[in-house]
Amino acid sequence: MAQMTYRDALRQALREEMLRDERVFLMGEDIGAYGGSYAVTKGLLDEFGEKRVRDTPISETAIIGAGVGAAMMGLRPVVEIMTINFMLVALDQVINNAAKMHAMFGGQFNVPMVIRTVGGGRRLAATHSQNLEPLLAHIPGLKVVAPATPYDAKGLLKASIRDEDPVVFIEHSLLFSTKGDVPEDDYVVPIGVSDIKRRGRDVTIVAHSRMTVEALAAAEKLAQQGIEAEVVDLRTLRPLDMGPVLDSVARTNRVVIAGEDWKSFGIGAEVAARIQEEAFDYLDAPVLRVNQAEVPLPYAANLEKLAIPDRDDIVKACLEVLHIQIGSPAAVS
Amino acid sequence: MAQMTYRDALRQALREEMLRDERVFLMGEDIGAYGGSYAVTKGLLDEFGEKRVRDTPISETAIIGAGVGAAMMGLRPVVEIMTINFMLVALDQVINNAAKMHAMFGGQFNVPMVIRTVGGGRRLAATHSQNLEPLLAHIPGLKVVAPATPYDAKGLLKASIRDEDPVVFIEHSLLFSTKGDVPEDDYVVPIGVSDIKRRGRDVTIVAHSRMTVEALAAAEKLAQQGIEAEVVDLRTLRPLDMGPVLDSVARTNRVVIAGEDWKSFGIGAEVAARIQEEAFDYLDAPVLRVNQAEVPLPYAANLEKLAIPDRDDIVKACLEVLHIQIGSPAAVS
Amino acid sequence: MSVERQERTLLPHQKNKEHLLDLYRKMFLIRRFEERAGQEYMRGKIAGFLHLAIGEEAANVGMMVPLRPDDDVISHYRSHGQALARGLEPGPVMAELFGRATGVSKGQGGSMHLASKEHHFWGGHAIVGGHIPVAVGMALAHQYTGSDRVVVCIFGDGSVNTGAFHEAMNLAGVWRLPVLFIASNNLYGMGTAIDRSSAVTEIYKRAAAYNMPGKRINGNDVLEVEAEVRDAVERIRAGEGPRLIEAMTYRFSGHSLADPELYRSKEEVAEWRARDPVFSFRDWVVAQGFATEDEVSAIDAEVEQIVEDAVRFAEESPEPDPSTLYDYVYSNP
Amino acid sequence: MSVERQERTLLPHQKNKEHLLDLYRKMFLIRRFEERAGQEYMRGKIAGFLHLAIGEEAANVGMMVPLRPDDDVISHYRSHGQALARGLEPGPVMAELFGRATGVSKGQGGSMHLASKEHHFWGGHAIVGGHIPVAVGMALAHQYTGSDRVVVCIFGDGSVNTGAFHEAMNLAGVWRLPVLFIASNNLYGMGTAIDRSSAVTEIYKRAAAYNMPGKRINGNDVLEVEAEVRDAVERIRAGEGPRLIEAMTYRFSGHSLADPELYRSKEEVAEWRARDPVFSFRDWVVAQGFATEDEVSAIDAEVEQIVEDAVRFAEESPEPDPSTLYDYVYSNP
Ligand SMILES: Cc1ncc(C[n+]2csc(CCOP(=O)(O)OP(=O)(O)O)c2C)c(N)n1
Ligand SMILES: Cc1ncc(C[n+]2csc(CCOP(=O)(O)OP(=O)(O)O)c2C)c(N)n1
Ligand SMILES: [Mg+2]
Ligand SMILES: [Mg+2]
Repeated sequence: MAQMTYRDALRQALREEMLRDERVFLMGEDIGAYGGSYAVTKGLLDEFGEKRVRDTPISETAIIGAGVGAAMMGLRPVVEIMTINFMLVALDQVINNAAKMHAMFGGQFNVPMVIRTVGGGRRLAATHSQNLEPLLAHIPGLKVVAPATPYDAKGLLKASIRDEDPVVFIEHSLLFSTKGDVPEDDYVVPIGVSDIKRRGRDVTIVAHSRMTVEALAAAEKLAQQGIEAEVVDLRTLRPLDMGPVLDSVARTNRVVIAGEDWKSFGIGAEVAARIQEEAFDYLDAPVLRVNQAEVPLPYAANLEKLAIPDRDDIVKACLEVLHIQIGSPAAVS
Repeated sequence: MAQMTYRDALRQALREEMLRDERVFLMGEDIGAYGGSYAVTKGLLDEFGEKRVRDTPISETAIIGAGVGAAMMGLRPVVEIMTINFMLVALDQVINNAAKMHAMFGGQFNVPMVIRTVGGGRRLAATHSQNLEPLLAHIPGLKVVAPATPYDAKGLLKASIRDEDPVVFIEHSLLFSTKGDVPEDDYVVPIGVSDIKRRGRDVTIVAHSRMTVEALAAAEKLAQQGIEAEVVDLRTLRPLDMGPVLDSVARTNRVVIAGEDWKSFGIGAEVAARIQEEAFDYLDAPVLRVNQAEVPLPYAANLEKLAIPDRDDIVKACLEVLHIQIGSPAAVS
Repeated sequence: MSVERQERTLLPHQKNKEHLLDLYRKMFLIRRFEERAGQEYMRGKIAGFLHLAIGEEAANVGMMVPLRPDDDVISHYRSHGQALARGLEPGPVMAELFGRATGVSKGQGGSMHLASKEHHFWGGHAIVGGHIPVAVGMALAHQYTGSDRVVVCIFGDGSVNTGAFHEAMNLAGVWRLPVLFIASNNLYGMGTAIDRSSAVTEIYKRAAAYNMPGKRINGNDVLEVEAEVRDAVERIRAGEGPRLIEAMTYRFSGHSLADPELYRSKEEVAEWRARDPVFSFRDWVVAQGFATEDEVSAIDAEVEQIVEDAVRFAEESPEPDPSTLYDYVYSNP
Repeated sequence: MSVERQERTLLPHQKNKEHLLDLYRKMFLIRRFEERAGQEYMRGKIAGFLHLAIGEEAANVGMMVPLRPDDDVISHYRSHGQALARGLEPGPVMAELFGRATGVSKGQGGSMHLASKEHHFWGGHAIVGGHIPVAVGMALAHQYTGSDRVVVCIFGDGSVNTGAFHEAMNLAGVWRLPVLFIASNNLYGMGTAIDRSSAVTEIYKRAAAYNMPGKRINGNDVLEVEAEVRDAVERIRAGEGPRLIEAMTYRFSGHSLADPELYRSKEEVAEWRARDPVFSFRDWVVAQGFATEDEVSAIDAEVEQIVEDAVRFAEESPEPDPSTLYDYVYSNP
């Protein structure tokens, strides 16, 4: 299997789907002549031409709306919104059009469209650093995907492009250059299936997107103390697959949920609520959450670092659910 | 004390604040010549004139943005967005401007503005019937208020207008004609304080906005079976005041959360997550949630009724957390 | 502002009796249908908002008759007339208003969300301006696939101040897409007269900002509308790019049946009613000798029966089966 | 597209040596400041996006000098030059770029979010188009309070296709607000040339859609910009309503320091650089005998020192205190 970056895996998914299906086309700001602001679409304009790789004006509402209309006519638009922050100017098109078009007219037509976007900026200050997936995950009619690894990125993007419903596909700016094994052949990772990324018996860490990477790093650190953490990567936020989470909780009885979004009304709130609803008797401690500080993210390096959760914060929370004093020798059987 | 409708209480709050402070003005679609789509602003154009009661074009982005700018200059705009569904076209102004203006420039200026809007339509189908408060409650920098009674509506609106920060003030279309006691004199209900609306020892029902009314009705029904439910009205969703909720849970040990929003990633998720975090040892049963069915709301009367939660659904959930078989005689000490 | 019927040369087929009677039949069908819908609303059979277009029949019929069956129409929520003129059956349209399973949108959408894929009628949309970008995407699909289908996108005068209008018009202009924009200018958006909401009240002039031709026409003259729309659609089909038509008209009815109509005088309405586009056309057809009074009276009777049948069909149709509540959320769940 | 320096009559004070040297000093300060900022970015002292406006100094200085201290400026993220021309101190501006506590925005905002309430400079805003409605609200406040302050709102050519631009322009037009809109047309929005994003490439023509005068000027001639902006601001102050100026200019630097610049040729950049607005003005001042080469050289040296001092100030300033992380979320929490 080839080692490949998350960025290249995404590009490969786009390219393969464009080769497979003439109806697939790309549309977004600076995806063509500029080469893509995160270089995901680099080279695709040269290969596929202006008809299928379309630079647009700075008009997110028109871009997403046009994607909806083209999808209704049977095309398979893959629309890029440069970062998730800019989706706020066009959330009406996502929530009131893309998500409702199928149901509101009694199932007569559908919107097989993908909205690719990027969360998690750094050193860009408050408006450019958000992780707004909770706003999208709340909406019936949408599917919301947030892969953490190159393998999942490629497989989930292909699944999203082939899906008959609107999918918001959330990438992460800090993952683009991370590497992992990616098969050269055609495969899909199904939407709506959480994935156990690491086995462990002592505590369950639930995460998505970049925090999965931090969770795995936290698990390594915990292993040095003899604590075996299980890491569940949600991968899809809507529909939320709680199966692997609940299985894991039944075995570990202790849970930490990590997210780069804000804690209040964030992704972890739903996961925690469901765990206590469905695995109440298995819990030996409250489910804890590790999230970004609830502030508009500051630009200053030290404040930003303080605000964003990392592996150490996850380790700390794990020790807390395990009732282990930080610094004291690990005592988990 | 006068009996007054929620609508009249809101109007009285607007009127009193306009009389008190020249900087307060209203701006929104059809609030003037038309009389307000829910008649809240009726008569205010005649009393205060076009300068202070401003009809606008259908331009939610410009309306909210203009409110932000006017507030930065020291005015106290009260902006009306006809229903919360239409805020989606302008969420950028709410989240990227109103909520961030103070922090992002190091506290140099602030945005003392109120965005009044209305949730919970009926027989208006999917795009016109949403309860999107979870999208707003997630955002640091915003305050989010959702009163259930005429008393709270007046007191909280006055507090919101006097607040130095941007407040999203969410009314409910089905509450406008409900009545309650409202003092004639000047009073405020502080933002960020939950309120116990009914005392009870057996089970805690947490609710906000119209579901508080349903929760109180459910409590009456439960009382007929000898079950005393305590009803906590959150009133403010951000900042969330968990104090009264946790107090109540410590006494009842059982909780149901009711919301008209969708369950997944809704308001109740956060409340449930916090309860298990902070009152884990007090819980005798999982916290249950009662919410709208996770569908774009259909127009048809029977489907809509099926989808929207009511007092009976709350009663059912209460019996469930009390482990009482429906139909069996109540058995709570 | 006033719109006068102008003397104009008739197209050859506009002297054809069958054609003229067809236009009259369609206009009168819409008139009676809407009057009856208003009555059923008062009887509580129809709920939510009901936006009638009584007074706008000439515009609505004139813009539909020149289209090919495979051209695509998308409109705003005031679209009963366009739907009927496009050929949707009165029974299923009325059933939709009633929220019945036999409705064109299976009772999911109601009055504001009529659609029929079979008739290439892509909805009735209720977020002002929100469907205009969708229309652009539909046109993009036709350009992409090399089809010569034309998209007709209808909206009100109030919609032109939304960001969605602007972004969509510009995108259509840059990409030279096959779409005809029709602004139905009935002088008011809800209670706001156009000169209170638009810096430039001649909507057709805005076309210049998007490098497309714009033209104002008398929307109350069905023959003029037909001729102008035919010409525009032919030019667009021939590859001349997008265009904007502003059809001047007037709604006799309130904005919706909840409108207290405080914003305009009874005299103004009476003046427009005196030049009723349906009956003045009827009179003209008879006066010009294209048909006898008996012939048009026969049509009237026929239409009355069709509308009564539609009401009966709606009334006798079942509500959607409760088991279908979740059927349309996703097209593949 | 090309912009030629045109022969024009000078305003009386534009023959004043002190004034001309002041203009030059400001332009050269900006040039050196930005060059040094670029170096510090490469050294890793500045992070995130750094958008330089090298090449746009004439426009930025020319539009600031005619303003009264209490007029209000609001701009987009490419605003170092405007901030310096407006009188913000180079040290605190550089410190903001470094993310230090002494920065104009206390290190919360970074390069894209410079503001100084004291200088009536209301930010640097990074959501394209998002600040334009805010400017309208600021102007509304001035009209409301009867103040004769004028708001100047600056944005790029790419911003004119956003919905926010359109809604804001229309609102300013309907309400005749005291705001001068200045489009800095540097021919590209990121990598997208204006003719690929705008159906009409003459931005000033769009003013007609909002019932306000629009004018294209040579943004690379500081004297022309000064004269035109002075005239416009005087007319607005006199109550003539809003206006739009399109200042033609060019950025020599990439969109940000991350830009691979694939979308334009080296020759095109070289051609513009040959007509450098700073040095051609310097040459002109000397050639016309307004100052000697020694005099301008002295300014150069002085500016070099100011910039070095600014860098040292930034470098030596502390990061924000970690305890301030939550200090700016709310103005009254
Ligand atoms: C984005 C948005 N804002 C506000 C509304 C509420 N609203 C519904 S119809 C309407 C007036 C629209 O007027 P116009 O476009 O002229 O159409 P008409 O009703 O006259 O046919 C308004 C403000 C809405 N549906 N969507
Ligand atoms: C709503 C939104 N969409 C996209 C972006 C990303 N973006 C930042 S700058 C820019 C180009 C803006 O070009 P222009 O307005 O011409 O200003 P310039 O950079 O040339 O000064 C884009 C697309 C953004 N910040 N906001
Ligand atoms: Mg109208
Ligand atoms: Mg530009």
